[in-house]
Amino acid sequence: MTLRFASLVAAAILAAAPALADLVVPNLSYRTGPYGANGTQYADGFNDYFTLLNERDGGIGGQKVQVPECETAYNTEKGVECYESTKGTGALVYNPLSTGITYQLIPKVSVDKIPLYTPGYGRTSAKNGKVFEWVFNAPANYWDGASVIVKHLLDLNGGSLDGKKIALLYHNSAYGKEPIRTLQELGKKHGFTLTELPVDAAAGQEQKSQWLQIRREKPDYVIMWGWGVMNQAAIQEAANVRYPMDQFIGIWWAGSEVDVKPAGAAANGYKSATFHGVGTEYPIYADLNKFVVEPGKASQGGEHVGSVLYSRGMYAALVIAEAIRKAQELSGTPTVNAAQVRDGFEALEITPERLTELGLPDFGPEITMTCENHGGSGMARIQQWDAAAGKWTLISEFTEPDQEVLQPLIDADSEAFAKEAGITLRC
Amino acid sequence: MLYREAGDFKTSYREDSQTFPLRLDRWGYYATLAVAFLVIPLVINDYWANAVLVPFLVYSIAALGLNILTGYAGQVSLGTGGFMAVGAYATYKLSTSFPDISILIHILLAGGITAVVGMLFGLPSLRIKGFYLAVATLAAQFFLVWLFNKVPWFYNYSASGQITAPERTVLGWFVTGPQTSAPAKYLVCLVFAVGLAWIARNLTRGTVGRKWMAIRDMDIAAEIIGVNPLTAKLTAFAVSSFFVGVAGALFFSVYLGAAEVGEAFGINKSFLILFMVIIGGLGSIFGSFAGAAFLVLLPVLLKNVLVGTLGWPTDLAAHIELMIVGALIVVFLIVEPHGLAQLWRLTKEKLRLWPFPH
Amino acid sequence: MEQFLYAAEVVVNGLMAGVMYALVALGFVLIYKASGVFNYAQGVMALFAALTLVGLQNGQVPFAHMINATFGTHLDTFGWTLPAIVAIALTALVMVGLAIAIEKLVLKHLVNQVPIILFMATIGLAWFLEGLGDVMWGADIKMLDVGVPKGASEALMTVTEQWTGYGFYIDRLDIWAAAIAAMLVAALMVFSQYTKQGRALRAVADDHQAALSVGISLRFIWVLVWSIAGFVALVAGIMWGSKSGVQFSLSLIALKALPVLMLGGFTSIPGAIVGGLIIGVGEKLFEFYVGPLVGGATENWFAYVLALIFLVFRPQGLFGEKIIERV
Amino acid sequence: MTPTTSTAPALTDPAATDSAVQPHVTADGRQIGGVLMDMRNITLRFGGVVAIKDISFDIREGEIRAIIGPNGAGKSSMMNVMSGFYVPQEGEVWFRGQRRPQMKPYEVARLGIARTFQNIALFDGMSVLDNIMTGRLTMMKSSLLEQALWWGRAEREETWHREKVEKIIDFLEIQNIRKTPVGRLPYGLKKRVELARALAAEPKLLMLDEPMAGMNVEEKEDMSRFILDVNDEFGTTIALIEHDMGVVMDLSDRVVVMDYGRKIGDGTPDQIRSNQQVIDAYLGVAHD
Repeated sequence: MTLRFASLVAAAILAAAPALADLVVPNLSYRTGPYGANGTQYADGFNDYFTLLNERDGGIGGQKVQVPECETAYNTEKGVECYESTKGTGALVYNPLSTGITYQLIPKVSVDKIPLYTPGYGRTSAKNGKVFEWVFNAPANYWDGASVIVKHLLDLNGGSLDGKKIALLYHNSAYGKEPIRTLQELGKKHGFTLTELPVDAAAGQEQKSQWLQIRREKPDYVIMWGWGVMNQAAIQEAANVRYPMDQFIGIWWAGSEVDVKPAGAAANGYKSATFHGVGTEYPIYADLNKFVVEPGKASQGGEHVGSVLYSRGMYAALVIAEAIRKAQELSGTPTVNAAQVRDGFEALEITPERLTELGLPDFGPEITMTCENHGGSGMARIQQWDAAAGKWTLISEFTEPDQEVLQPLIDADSEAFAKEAGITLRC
Repeated sequence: MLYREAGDFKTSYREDSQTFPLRLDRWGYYATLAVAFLVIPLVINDYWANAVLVPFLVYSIAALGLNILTGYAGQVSLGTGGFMAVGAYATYKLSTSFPDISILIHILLAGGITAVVGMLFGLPSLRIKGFYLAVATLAAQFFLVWLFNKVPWFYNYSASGQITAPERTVLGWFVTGPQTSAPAKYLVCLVFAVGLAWIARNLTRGTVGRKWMAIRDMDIAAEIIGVNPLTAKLTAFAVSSFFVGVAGALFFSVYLGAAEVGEAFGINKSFLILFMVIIGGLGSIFGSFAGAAFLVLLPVLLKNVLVGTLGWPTDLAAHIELMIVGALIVVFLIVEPHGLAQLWRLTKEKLRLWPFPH
Repeated sequence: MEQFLYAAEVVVNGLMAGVMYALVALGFVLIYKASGVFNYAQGVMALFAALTLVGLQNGQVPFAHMINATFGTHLDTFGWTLPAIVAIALTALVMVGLAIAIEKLVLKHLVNQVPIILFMATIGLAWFLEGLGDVMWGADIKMLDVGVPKGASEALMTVTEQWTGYGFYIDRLDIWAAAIAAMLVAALMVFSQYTKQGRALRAVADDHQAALSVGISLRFIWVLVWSIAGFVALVAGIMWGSKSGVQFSLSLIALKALPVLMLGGFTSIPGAIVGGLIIGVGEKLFEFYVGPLVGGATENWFAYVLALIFLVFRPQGLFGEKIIERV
Repeated sequence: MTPTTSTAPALTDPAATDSAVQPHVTADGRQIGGVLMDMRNITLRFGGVVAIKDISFDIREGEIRAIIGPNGAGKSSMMNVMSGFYVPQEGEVWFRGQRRPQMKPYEVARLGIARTFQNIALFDGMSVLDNIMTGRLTMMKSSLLEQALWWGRAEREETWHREKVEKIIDFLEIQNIRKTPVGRLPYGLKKRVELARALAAEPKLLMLDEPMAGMNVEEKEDMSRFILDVNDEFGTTIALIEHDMGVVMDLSDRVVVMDYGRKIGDGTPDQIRSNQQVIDAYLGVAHD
């Protein structure tokens, strides 16, 4: 009996593998758990873009794309399980939408030789292609985000932040701690002081102490590095203590509709960084409606189409699709493998013209990746919440981050990793 | 009569107190070990190692540790996640500070460090009992996680606070780091799991095990017949934490390879391992393994059935999976509160009578 | 003076946070007192209640996602919305139904089990309810609005500004929570003092055996007490849900209630309240004054350490009597 | 009576030579020696309630000493004082010629005092054998490491003590339930296992708290026989609390009678039978 059970277990576990398709891009998503509300929208956008390519163009280069979805619940162990269960199916690239899982996968993908694409999250110093051969994080990373936010503040203050007080309200985790060093460096350069206010990840909804502190110290600006319930609670508390919303700026993970809506009208004026456009006013949505939403093929009914996180998922899919296209071009075969997709990423160029062609004019910054640079230009822009209209408006153009400050930090961090892991530099 | 004890006579007390008094059990045990050591390493692949067997073995060690504390010594702890973090961070610090010393020694040392920390947090158990103690151990859980998150020394001042296991070899084979092969990962964990299970068995059948169980069953009476509750409880905390620390070390260095304290060693880990112990059977070594197997395999199994076979959306499947696991736990507790180990024992008793039920 | 005012503001806000913790702890105490079950699912019950409330209010179709996935339909809402009060009443009924189901399906079969088994069963229950809530109502973040005001209290700020020159900040939601918690406790007192069921409840809490021998039905008591705890969960769910939306994290408030229970004792209602206040003030003061020195985010563990230190010196808790051990 | 000012615990007992009962041999040939335990002016209070008031008595080596009295007389409290579980507010406990300083119960056990309990205090989750083996815990010397590796002393010790325990198992005729979990045993057998556990400690003084409570006549007879045999074969000194006057009078050499926390009688069974205060107390209780 035990044997029969064991074989049943074995059979069921092996049943996980989907039929071998030509192009497989697994979607390690999370629709449950503490960040499920955020993960769902992103996963929908990711799925829908590939559905659009399949339905409209018959895939990429004539090859259909399969997007097997695997639920990670933002949990590293489940992430590993998802990775292991999908990597044997010919997976071409991974995008786990979790900094924790990314750290987990970075060593694994370099051995398994599968590229990892982490736009706007993950390990910032992976931008250095000399060290991180298999990881790509264009168009922007956390430090770019921090720098662009500071640049925006500089713009508002006539180019000087001297003597200003800035508070950083952050998710007390690897993700939240990422910008601290950069902001400290920028503080040295521009003369602002930085107050760090961590918020515990497990109890994100209780931020009374932090906001009493903000109320007392009256920082000129509050920058937020939050995710999940922490964002809603912070914006709510900011409204409660009457912190001026337009002096409150989040990173792109703290700038979606779900973050601001619970606070209602009080959230009006809240800003966040972003590295892509938002809303359904792009030409692509005509196709998306025609080929995906109306035929009922949209992921989970298409209720999030056009939202910030949906757009971001779609954008990630777009970059991946372009990388695959590039790989097909380079290798001369439509059935590319993971290593060829890596080459595609490294030679990837997404010009404004190309974006317009794809139906998303001015949606994202220009991306050019090279052997050394896996992170693109790092350009990002600022958006602001209009509570009355219930939508985000872009209030700045794509801005270049302060590479003068960032590049040494990236070099230092990645080289330290290279030394620790015994990696010889490429390029 | 496939399973019997008749005719299996013991002629010395030494033989009588061995681990598997019945010949049939002994054979089954040796056969299992032979398969585990000789057959599985030849057929194992990355998926089976990383998604099933390595987590199973690591969780088994943690469950063994918690079972010593909760099942044998009767002290309920919800600090397991925090103690695993101690093991993980100790290994990280040791292996990056002394790269020339074998990682296996670091893992054992990490267990030792965890034992000391465990004893420290075990001190309140002398005054606080029952659920109050369980809740008190949460202080350890939250404090330790906070500490590892907050003090940069623990993560070598890296920008994000993530720790990544350096590559280390044993006898020329990679055992940590990305180059590690599936059989190597599996075998390292297996050696630790079997070795620690053997130690757990030795401890629980002898003097200190009796002290623990005496404290568990009736602490006042135990004290009056000569058990020093301080040393008994603290040795339980120390030994338990040693196991949990080793589990944390393996969890980080061999299984995941990178970890972030709040995510990998949060409160959910503590609950998960307590579940393993209770579903497997309190006070049973076999039960620790059974409970770990159950809770590692069940979600994977359910996910594959619901998503892979039935084709449900992943989120729905994940929710239903949660419901099924929750419901199964309740059903288990109703049907057999003493866990899988007891179920196994009852099955054997039935087999012993089979095919003559009377 | 200014420093003192800041401190006073932190203390007042700590008290308010404490009320919110006490609200969750109260549910634990009720169940533990009457049935000896340490109900870990209390936090998830609050989440479940809040989800149900929002779902009913907005006329959501329960299990819509599952039905759609299975039958390819496109169900979403019934197209009506309910007034808050009706939705609250209906949710309370659902919680009673839940209590009956829990008694019938779980507790009945676990009579006479050791406490830890019952505790584990409630964790299983918590997982089940968490999954059920999501399957029934969807996992997205929901806004809960039953008319509880939020935001800083203007009046208070002006008044304190006039008196002290420093405008105190208190969230109106917190004031409401305190008032509602007070009413809830008062209602529970009245119920347990002046109704037959309430007296039966107290009898069981005092002495299980004796109560049974005079013919009080334990099963009835269990349904009753779980219903009341369900109602308390609903109130806690409304208050916490109004604060930051209804979503998964709501279930984590159970973790905030545990140190309160340690401090106040598992069986004492005044203990839960006073314990909640002490924890609220303690952790806010600590985070405010010591937090910045040690890197902040101390609230999570400080409450536990505070409770732990307290218990080491006073194992019987705040209101317990000294324990005499017997053999 | 004022409590004696504390003297160095190592002094020899001045009372040892002064007693009506000199070392002697009883009619049935047992050896009664000097004073083993001497309770002097013990007073124990719980809050305001006085459980024991100024009681003194002694126990001699080799004898069977009973403490009797109606319910609530303070017998069990007295036994708890003797075993170190309660610390009296006043008075001294002398053991083997030395004043016993304030000790933890487990330290008292190591002096050679073992006991059974009125409401059986066995370890329900363990087998009969393991329960009895716990009686020998104080004699186990192997280190944690030796035990972990089941090597060296650990294994030798286990076998050696197992042999000792098997003798007790034989003596109390419980061979057939050796491996049974204690929780499954009937009441009478549990009492016997508890006795076995106490005996396994090879105590100098064995204290039995109502060893025959709740037993039927047959079981009582068995238990009486075991008590006498223990005393006879191992020469163990026995102090027992009993409710049932009849049994006590047959078993014991000397009897202390307590009522409402006071000592109202002390002497041989014959002396007690004719003690008017004792008769009143018992009759009073009978009419209660």
